[in-house]
Amino acid sequence: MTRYIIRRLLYLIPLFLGILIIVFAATRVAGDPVRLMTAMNPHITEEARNNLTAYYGLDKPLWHQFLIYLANLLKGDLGNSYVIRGGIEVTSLIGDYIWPTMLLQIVSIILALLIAIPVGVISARRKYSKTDVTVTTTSLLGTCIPIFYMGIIVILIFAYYLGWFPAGGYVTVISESKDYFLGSRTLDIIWHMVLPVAVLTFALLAPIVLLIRSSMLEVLKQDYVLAARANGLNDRKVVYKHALRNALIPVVTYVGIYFGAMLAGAPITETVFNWPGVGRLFVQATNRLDFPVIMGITVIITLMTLIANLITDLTYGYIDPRIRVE
Amino acid sequence: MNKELLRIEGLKTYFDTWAGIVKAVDGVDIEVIEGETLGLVGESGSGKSVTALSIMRIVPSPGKIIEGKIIYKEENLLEKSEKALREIRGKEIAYIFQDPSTSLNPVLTIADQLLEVILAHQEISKKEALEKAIELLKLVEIPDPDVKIWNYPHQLSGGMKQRIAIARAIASQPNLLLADEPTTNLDVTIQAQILELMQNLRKRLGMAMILITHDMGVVADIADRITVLYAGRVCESADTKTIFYKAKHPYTQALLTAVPSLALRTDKLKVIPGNIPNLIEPPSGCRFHPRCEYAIEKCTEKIPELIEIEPGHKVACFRALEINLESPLGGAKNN
Amino acid sequence: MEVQKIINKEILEVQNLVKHFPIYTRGIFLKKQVGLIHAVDDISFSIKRGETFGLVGESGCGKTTTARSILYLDQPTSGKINFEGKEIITIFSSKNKEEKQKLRRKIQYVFQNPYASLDPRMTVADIITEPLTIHTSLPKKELYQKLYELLELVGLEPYHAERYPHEFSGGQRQRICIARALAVEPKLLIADEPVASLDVSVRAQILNLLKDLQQKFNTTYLYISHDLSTVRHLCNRVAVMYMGRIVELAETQELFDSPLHPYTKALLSSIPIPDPLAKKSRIILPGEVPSPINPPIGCRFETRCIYKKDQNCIKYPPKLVHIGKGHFVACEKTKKP
Amino acid sequence: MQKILRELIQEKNKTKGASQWNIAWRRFKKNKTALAGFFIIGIIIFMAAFDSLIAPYGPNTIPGFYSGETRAPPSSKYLFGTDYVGHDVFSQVVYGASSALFVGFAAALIVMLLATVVGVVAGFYGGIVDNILMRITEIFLVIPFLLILLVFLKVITALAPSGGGGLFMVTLMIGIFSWAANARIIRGEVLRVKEQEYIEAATALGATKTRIMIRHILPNVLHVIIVLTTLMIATAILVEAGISFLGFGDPNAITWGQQLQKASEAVKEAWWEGVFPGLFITLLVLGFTLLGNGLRDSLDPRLRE
Repeated sequence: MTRYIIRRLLYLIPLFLGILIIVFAATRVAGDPVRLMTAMNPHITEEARNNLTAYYGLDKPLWHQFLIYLANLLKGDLGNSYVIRGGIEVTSLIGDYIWPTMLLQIVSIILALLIAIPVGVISARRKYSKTDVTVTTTSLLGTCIPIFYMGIIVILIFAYYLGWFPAGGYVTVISESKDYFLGSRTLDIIWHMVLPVAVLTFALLAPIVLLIRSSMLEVLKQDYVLAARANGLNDRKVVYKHALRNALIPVVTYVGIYFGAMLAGAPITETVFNWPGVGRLFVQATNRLDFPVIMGITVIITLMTLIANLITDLTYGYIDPRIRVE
Repeated sequence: MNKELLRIEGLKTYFDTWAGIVKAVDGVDIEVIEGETLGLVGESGSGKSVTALSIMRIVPSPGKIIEGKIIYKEENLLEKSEKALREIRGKEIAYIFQDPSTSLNPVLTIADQLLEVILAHQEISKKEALEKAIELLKLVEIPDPDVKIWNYPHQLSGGMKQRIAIARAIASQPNLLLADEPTTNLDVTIQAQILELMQNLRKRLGMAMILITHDMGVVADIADRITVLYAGRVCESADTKTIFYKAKHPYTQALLTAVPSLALRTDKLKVIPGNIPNLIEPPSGCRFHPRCEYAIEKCTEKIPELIEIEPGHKVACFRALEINLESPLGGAKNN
Repeated sequence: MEVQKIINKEILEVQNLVKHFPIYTRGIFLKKQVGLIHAVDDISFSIKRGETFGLVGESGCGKTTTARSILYLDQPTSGKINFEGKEIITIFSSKNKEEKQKLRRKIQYVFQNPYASLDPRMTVADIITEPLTIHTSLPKKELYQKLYELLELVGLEPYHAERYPHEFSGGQRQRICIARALAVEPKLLIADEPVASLDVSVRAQILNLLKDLQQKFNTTYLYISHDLSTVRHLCNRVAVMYMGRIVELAETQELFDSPLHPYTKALLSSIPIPDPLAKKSRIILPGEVPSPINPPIGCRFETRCIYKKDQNCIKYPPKLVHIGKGHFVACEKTKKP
Repeated sequence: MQKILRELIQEKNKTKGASQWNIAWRRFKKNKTALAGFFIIGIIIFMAAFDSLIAPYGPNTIPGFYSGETRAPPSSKYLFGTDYVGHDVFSQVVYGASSALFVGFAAALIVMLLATVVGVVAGFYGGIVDNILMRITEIFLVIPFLLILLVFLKVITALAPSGGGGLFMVTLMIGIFSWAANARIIRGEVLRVKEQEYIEAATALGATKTRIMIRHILPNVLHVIIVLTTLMIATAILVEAGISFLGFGDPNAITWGQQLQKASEAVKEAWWEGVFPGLFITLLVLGFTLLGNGLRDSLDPRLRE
């Protein structure tokens, strides 16, 4: 098992490098970033431009710049922002913004799994019943509605018309007229989380439910399920012990992929709910061509995706003994 | 007279598929006497597996038992509640599937799969159950049972897996064992081992067994009585000797002659023309008539009833008494 | 005399054929080889023109690998295979397309599973004429004429030509496979368990068909099976394989009447006889076939042999020895007649 | 059990010369949800084809602006209301249809071309070619796809401030960055087909590699490619909407995503501005998803029951 983990970890290194190269290339497609940033500034002198270029180390050859970036990355240094707060270190900037993102994403994936598994199983067991039709229709819709549209509708209903939850933000800004929800900062954050978490959870949930359902339908036809029933085991055991574990095998891989997609989709979700996470920061940074921040966030999100993939792999090995032994 | 253990009357099990209703079992009558081995013989699509699954009431969807009676120890299993039936499954009647590599759960250890069955039917502690499981593995002659019990199915050979499946089936000493082609996927030398093991266990535990197979050699070897199925209906039912030496149904006869024999070498095999019938629109009348060389007008119109022509020998053929079928083994040997 | 000589000439000669499959584990960076599966280990036999040669054994004994090696579907590890006097491994591994195609045409294969060996998206007409379109340049009209001849030959109807494989039963599909194999009039037909997946009542149809066709075209058959009764029905000579080696080879009658190798004996006795009154003297072999990754060094059968074994059995692999009347055995105990 | 059933049914198909495509079509006709998807797509294609006839106002006219009816609620004059500058929302939705369809079809075309070439080549040749292609595929699979897309689009727009490469550039970028998952599925399918006995049979008959690829492998993976294409169209439409929503789309094109973006600033005051374009995105995506699922059920020979 340790060997397996080490192999998976080593395997991720070239993957990570490959992604890094593409991202780096993306930020340099247009050539010198300084020129891009200052294109709108008619007052800047050629000399000032050159000074800036040298300051950011952009006068060196591209591969050299990349190696410097890589070396700094290994030291945990992601460089400094071009624009935000007078060139703040990207690491500390991300440090401020990553927690809201993680909070939202991790709570949502856990909730999605907790709900999706029983719902998918029930739907499969009562194939073509009213419950099943409702579940599959809702899930299908869930995979088709753009997440930001869902967000807008939810805000419209629950924040503006019903007024139950705040329309966006992470925590109430305290002023004379406003205080934290029920006076507690934690509760206030949770109160703000309800709508974004609900939307994200639903968006993650929908495809997973459909997957579990179809995988479960396949497994329920297998001989070992029939054999378990023939041995007089009760339905709960047959379904949750014999069938579910096998049904989860093909699902696990997809959960990793969906989670990665959701993470990458953070700019959209966080923009809708005005959530102060790295996603929204990314949109702002991109609009201002703040390349160090762009690179930094991409690196962090890639790393999180890779970790999610690793967890997926390990879970896979845990569920399926045939993989474990090799 | 021996005591009857199981009686099936007019069982019909249909599958509602996208192509139409498949009449997999369409009026089957079978009985099993305590402690005997009944050979249930038929080709693919004859309904033999579906019959066995119907006995346990575990016909997978879209299959449904439409009508009939399954009387086990004087109680109709089809009228019992699901809960009452769970007490019978695995405890009174056990099932061995054809392919142990699909009937054992790939993600659970052998111990897991044996323990849950033992604990489902017996009020004993986990530790006792584990001892019992190892005992069972010894009974089915698995070497190093206390090591093998912690293995996963994929770590064992086909023969070993089938032994585990047998151990699981006999865990609660059932009265009736349904063995669905238990050796079809095994090599002949392993088949010989497993068949001998099953016979020994059956005698030792005093179980009755329904052995489902398409291999006339296997039933000749271990069955006391044989019921022959064709296209969801019973053709003939009698004790083993009678089936082999005095078969009255043309299909039974054809099954015996169509197989090349080790004992006698013929230049040409006798052929049953045509193919296995379609069970969505089965042939009218006797289902075998399109392939039967003795078929007459009547056979195409009416379905022949299963009639007892002599004590213990039932045949479903209008011409059973007129036509004279000769056993490929020679008719004289038996009496 | 001259004619006799040609008829008796050996069409296929397999000499010291070895096929090992490497097994890999994935290392941290590269895969590395951790062992070999000894699928076929030094076997030799020859097939005479016009005969049916049976290769018998249980699953994993190497009989299919032998056939696949002859067809070069698997590249043999070592050994020689002569077909009509030419060494075919060299031809197949060379770049000579023309020679290769000639060989492909002369040796045809019928697979075990007629459900898997027909392309589901092709019509029967396309399937049966495929070898003709590959190997000949017949005009369409003649192609169709040939197609209908072939359909009739294997007992199918002309209207079957436009149908797809999924519309046929197992027996009919195997007929299609046979028609495809016979389309280019092969010299050698390798039939790998052609009836194993068929129902009993259909099996006889196919076996008879194979027999009729052989008489008609004088094709040589290599018949591979685990089912001794069909082998007995069809074959002139039989070789019994166990764990990648031939343990016994003889004329069919001879082999069935007086088997010498303890494995052959056990194999024969294991077959259930469809006669409740038959005398049963069953030899039940202990244990299971050992792993082909670490086969026994000496006689492969040593671990399950019921004869009293000695050091020779354990240390040295027995040679296949001729003991008269074309009967060969590889066993220390039965070497001397 | 399933095998037995399959054999029981197989005899039923004795209708004359029914190819697998025929059977698929017959099954598709019976699939109500797939037909519903087909119907939705049909309506939206119709909308796009006759947009200038259907829309009461021109694409660049702002009727509400002059009459002071900006952000006016739905009425008989403005079916879906008007937006912040006075565009008729209904007309805008109608004109948005062709953008959505263009992005969907063109992106799917690019994606499937790349994915099919990579998948088939990797699966068919195996070995080192497969290894290299699959490592590249993995990079594209794990890469935070939306982030990269945004950066590329921004940089390209910054290079040419007059509107960048337009809708086509957006489409191209979506295509370049979303082929990986499909390539992997196609490769898997090619590998599965390659293992089939009929491929071996063709080799034994003497068929060349090209023949095996064209006559045997491609026809047997075609159904997967068709299904994936349909589902990819849905995905591409969703992605374009997301990009436009974040303001990285083509500012000169009329797209539903951009309408939503403008609307999201004032959902509270004018719900109609966003609700209708969003509804149409959902409908179109739903249409292609239903069609894709329906095609999968009717084309996959393994899914018979």
